[in-house]
Amino acid sequence: MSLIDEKDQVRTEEMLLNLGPQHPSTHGVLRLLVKINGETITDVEPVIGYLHRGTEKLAEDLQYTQIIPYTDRLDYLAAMLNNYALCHTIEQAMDLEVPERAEYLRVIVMEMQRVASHLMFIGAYLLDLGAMSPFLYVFADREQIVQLFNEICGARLTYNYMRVGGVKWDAPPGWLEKVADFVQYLKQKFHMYDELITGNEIFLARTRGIGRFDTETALAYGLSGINLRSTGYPWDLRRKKPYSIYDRFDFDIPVGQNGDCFDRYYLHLLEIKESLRIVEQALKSIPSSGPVLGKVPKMIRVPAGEYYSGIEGARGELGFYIVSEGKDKPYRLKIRKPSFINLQLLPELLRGQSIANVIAILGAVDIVLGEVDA
Amino acid sequence: MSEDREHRTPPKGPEGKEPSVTAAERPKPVSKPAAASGAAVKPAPPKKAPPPPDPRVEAAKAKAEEIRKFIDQQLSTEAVVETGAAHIHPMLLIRKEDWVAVVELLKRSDAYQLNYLECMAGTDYPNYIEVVVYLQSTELGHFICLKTRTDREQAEIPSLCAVHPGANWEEREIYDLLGVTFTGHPDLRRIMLDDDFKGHPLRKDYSAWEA
Amino acid sequence: MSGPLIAFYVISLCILGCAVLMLSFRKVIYMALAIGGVFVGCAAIYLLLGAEFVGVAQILIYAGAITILMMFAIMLTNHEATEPPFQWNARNVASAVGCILLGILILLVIRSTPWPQPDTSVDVNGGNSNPVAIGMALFKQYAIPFELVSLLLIVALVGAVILAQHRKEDE
Amino acid sequence: MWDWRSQPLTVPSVIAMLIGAVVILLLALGVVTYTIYVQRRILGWMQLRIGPNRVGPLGLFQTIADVLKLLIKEDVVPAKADRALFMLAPIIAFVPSFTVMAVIPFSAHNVFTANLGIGVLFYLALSAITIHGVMLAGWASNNKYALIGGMRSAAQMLSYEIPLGLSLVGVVLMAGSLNLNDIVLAQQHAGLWNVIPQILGFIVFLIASTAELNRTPFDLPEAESELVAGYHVEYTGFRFAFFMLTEYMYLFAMAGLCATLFLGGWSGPLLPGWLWFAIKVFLYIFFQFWLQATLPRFRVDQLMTFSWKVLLPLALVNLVLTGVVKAIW
Repeated sequence: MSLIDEKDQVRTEEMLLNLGPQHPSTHGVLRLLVKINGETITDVEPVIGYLHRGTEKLAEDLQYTQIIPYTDRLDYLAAMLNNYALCHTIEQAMDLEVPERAEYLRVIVMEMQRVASHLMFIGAYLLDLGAMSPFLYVFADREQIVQLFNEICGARLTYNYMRVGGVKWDAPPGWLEKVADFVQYLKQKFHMYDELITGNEIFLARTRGIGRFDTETALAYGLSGINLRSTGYPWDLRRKKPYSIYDRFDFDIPVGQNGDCFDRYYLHLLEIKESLRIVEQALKSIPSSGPVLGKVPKMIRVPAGEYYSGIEGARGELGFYIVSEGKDKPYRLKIRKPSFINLQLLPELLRGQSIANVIAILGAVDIVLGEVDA
Repeated sequence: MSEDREHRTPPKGPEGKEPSVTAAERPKPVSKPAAASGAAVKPAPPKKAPPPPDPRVEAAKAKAEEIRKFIDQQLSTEAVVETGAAHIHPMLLIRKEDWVAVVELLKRSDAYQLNYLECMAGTDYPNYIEVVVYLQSTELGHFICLKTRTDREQAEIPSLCAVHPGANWEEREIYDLLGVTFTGHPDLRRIMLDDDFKGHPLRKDYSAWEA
Repeated sequence: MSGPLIAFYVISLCILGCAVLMLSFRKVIYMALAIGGVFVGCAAIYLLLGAEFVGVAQILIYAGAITILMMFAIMLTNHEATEPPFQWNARNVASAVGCILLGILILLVIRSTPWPQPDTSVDVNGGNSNPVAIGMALFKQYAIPFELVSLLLIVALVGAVILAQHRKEDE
Repeated sequence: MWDWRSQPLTVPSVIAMLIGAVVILLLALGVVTYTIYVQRRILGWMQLRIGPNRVGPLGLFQTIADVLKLLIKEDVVPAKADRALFMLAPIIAFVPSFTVMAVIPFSAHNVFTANLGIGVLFYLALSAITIHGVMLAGWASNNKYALIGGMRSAAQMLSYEIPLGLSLVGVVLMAGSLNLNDIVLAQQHAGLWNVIPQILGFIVFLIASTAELNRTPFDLPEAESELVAGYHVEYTGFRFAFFMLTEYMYLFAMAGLCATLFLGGWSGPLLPGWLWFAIKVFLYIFFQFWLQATLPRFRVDQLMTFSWKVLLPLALVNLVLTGVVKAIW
């Protein structure tokens, strides 16, 4: 028998916490309407669109080459990959041949971009979890990649480097050697990250078993990239639907075991390793000279029809769907935005969690708002 | 909106007829001449002599036919309106009423297991709005394109949320930007634009000045 | 006039002021703060009397823990609620009269009690420092009552835990 | 021993007390100013960057410039805030942090130190009052982040006060006194700093004091990635400076306490007492900055579990061990 009246339960006020759009750890302008009861989340509603620029609408009024700079602004941490995804779709549609050297240069910059993006994730994630130093360490390393990109295309963030049928510039003299040096440097640095972060008890306590989901959920929600692979499902488009020259390289697809935040963090680290492997191989076998831009018509006209092709972006499958009427501008351009689709699972992940886990889970989903809102 | 857009005449394909709305009923914006479809099947460039057909396209068409037979067997014979190829991938145009049933059938069927919604897009054509999904079988490797069409004025398509939860936000985005109502969607609200935004920007007759 | 006397009056005024404020505030959080002031003031009085240990314990437990607990309770509940404005009714009049009578009674008792004169020549702590003296008293002279009180507190604590557990299961 | 209670309240004695207080205040302010500077330089060094180096030689005047900036900034009180409490909270938080300085023995001659018989308890008791200020600041701001930050702070500081207090009891048992001067003298007499016999207590103290100071990895109350800035999110200008000052004042005081209780206070060979004290204080403060540069942050429930399930039993074990050893010896 209880001495306390059954009806007389502890009633705490349900509180509506508005996380964002200006909040340090929402990685941009994401707004989360979080309903909390005490410290437990009862419901979450992501509100997006603050950065919506109507890229898809704008593209309808632009010639194909003019769209490339717009893709820079999607996932601004991985602009090279965005560039490539668009060019790749157009090349597929037009059945264009890309010169060898251009393909190699593309793979090198894309994998370097993936490294830069993953480094950024690691830094930002650790900053979310309260560790400040890794953020500055990764910035120092990322800076070197950015500098290398600056040398090859003259921009630090919005590269606009890829062209339909190749790349804009050949590598300047000595650039490839610099990349090789950087790969060696980062390989050594890699151990530092591993030891500084992966073995940290507090970090493990905050990420192990947090924000778990299984492969089935991930596939049902259309997740891709590391979010899907963290559940142990080796779905990597570089292997599953090889594009460019990825079939020539030897690399592994690291997968997670538990589908938790720790796996997602660790996969980023492992993928950096694999990307460096690819870059190393590409540096070895790149033709020493040759054209970097294939024979393409002056005015790019995609034959009428509809085309979709996706590549393995830094955050998942990045795809472009183009409907063409055979003109120099697309009739409709749709972007398959990995961050946008990955973010859908967030309310499911957060429900029932403690408010303190919000940041750990949101950070590990790894979104870039420029892409989510497009 | 550029003048160029207003007066473009897309190539007319044999499949350009809108399935549920006759030509007389369809809306005609004053500045928009009658324009036909977005040419779902890749037609050969009209200027030159037709090059030899791409074997990949032929294979895709054959596979689409095969899938159609499968669907006809399992569901009604009218579910698939037409088949073809979207670039090099099999394409099936599904009747709106059977949209969810077909997607679900293909997801559950052992032969195809199209369990992964890879891309979902809506396109505004002059006579109709088309919603297209690219489905992937992560186990078997099939990759096909399914489409359905709806009237522009009363754009309404059954929601795929129950089959593919990942379609949720994509459908909201299409609703937001193209004005297609997805019946049975759990939470159909605008996602990118303000709740009180007027119009649907991705429609070809949208004008920022009129709104 | 010596320092302690001035301090005594100032502190007493503070305590009384805080107490009156506590009664007159309409917001619960202000009341909690005022009662915290009363606790700190009492601690100051203890310090003034040379009872350092008791004074600090007073701050640690009453001003520190108990007031904070009250604040927690206030913050976790609906803090917008305020008391209805004061009105004279029969009950209030009766309690006022009762309070005044009680005050007079206490005053009379205090006045009629022969208080021992403070004798500065005798060290009440027996030459030990303040906490040592308290320790001596607690663990030697009053060891058994002290243990009994501890036992009582433990029983209360365990009882509270059991009550809370019961409810959790019922839910 | 000078005891103010037995002194007549004359003008010179009052002035002497005031001067003493002001000198300590200035000393503490100076230490705080350069603690912040040192923190930024050390963090800069550890994080592969430079840190402040623009204002004055080596950036030595950076903190002063920052404080001046804070002083002339607009003082914003949110419209929906509880005005009176909002203004009162920084004062409630700051005053105890300065008051605890009274019992820290800075040097052998304990120039400005109140030779209080219950010094250890005095520190613990007064630092508890700061929690009021923090909590009220969070509540009065009428901001949800601030409220959660304030409540978290209060819960955290209350929870860690218990292991902190218990870890000190071992030292008190060793010295047989709560007086900080006596504790230093006892260590000097034994020829052994308490950190060796009380190593368990020292570890508990180190962790609990880090939590008590709201520093990494226990900086939950102001977790900028979750709560933006915690309880002081709505504070600007001078009021914000008060909170900053409180934080670093406690860092200094806690370092002083650590040095006194476990590292032999001002005692040490060759060098003058105050220098020894300064070195030990700096070691503690450096340790805190080192942690800040290295560790991520605990989650709030892990923090609580850690206090009650790990630190408290450890502190109790230490207490029992000390008692047993003391009884046998």
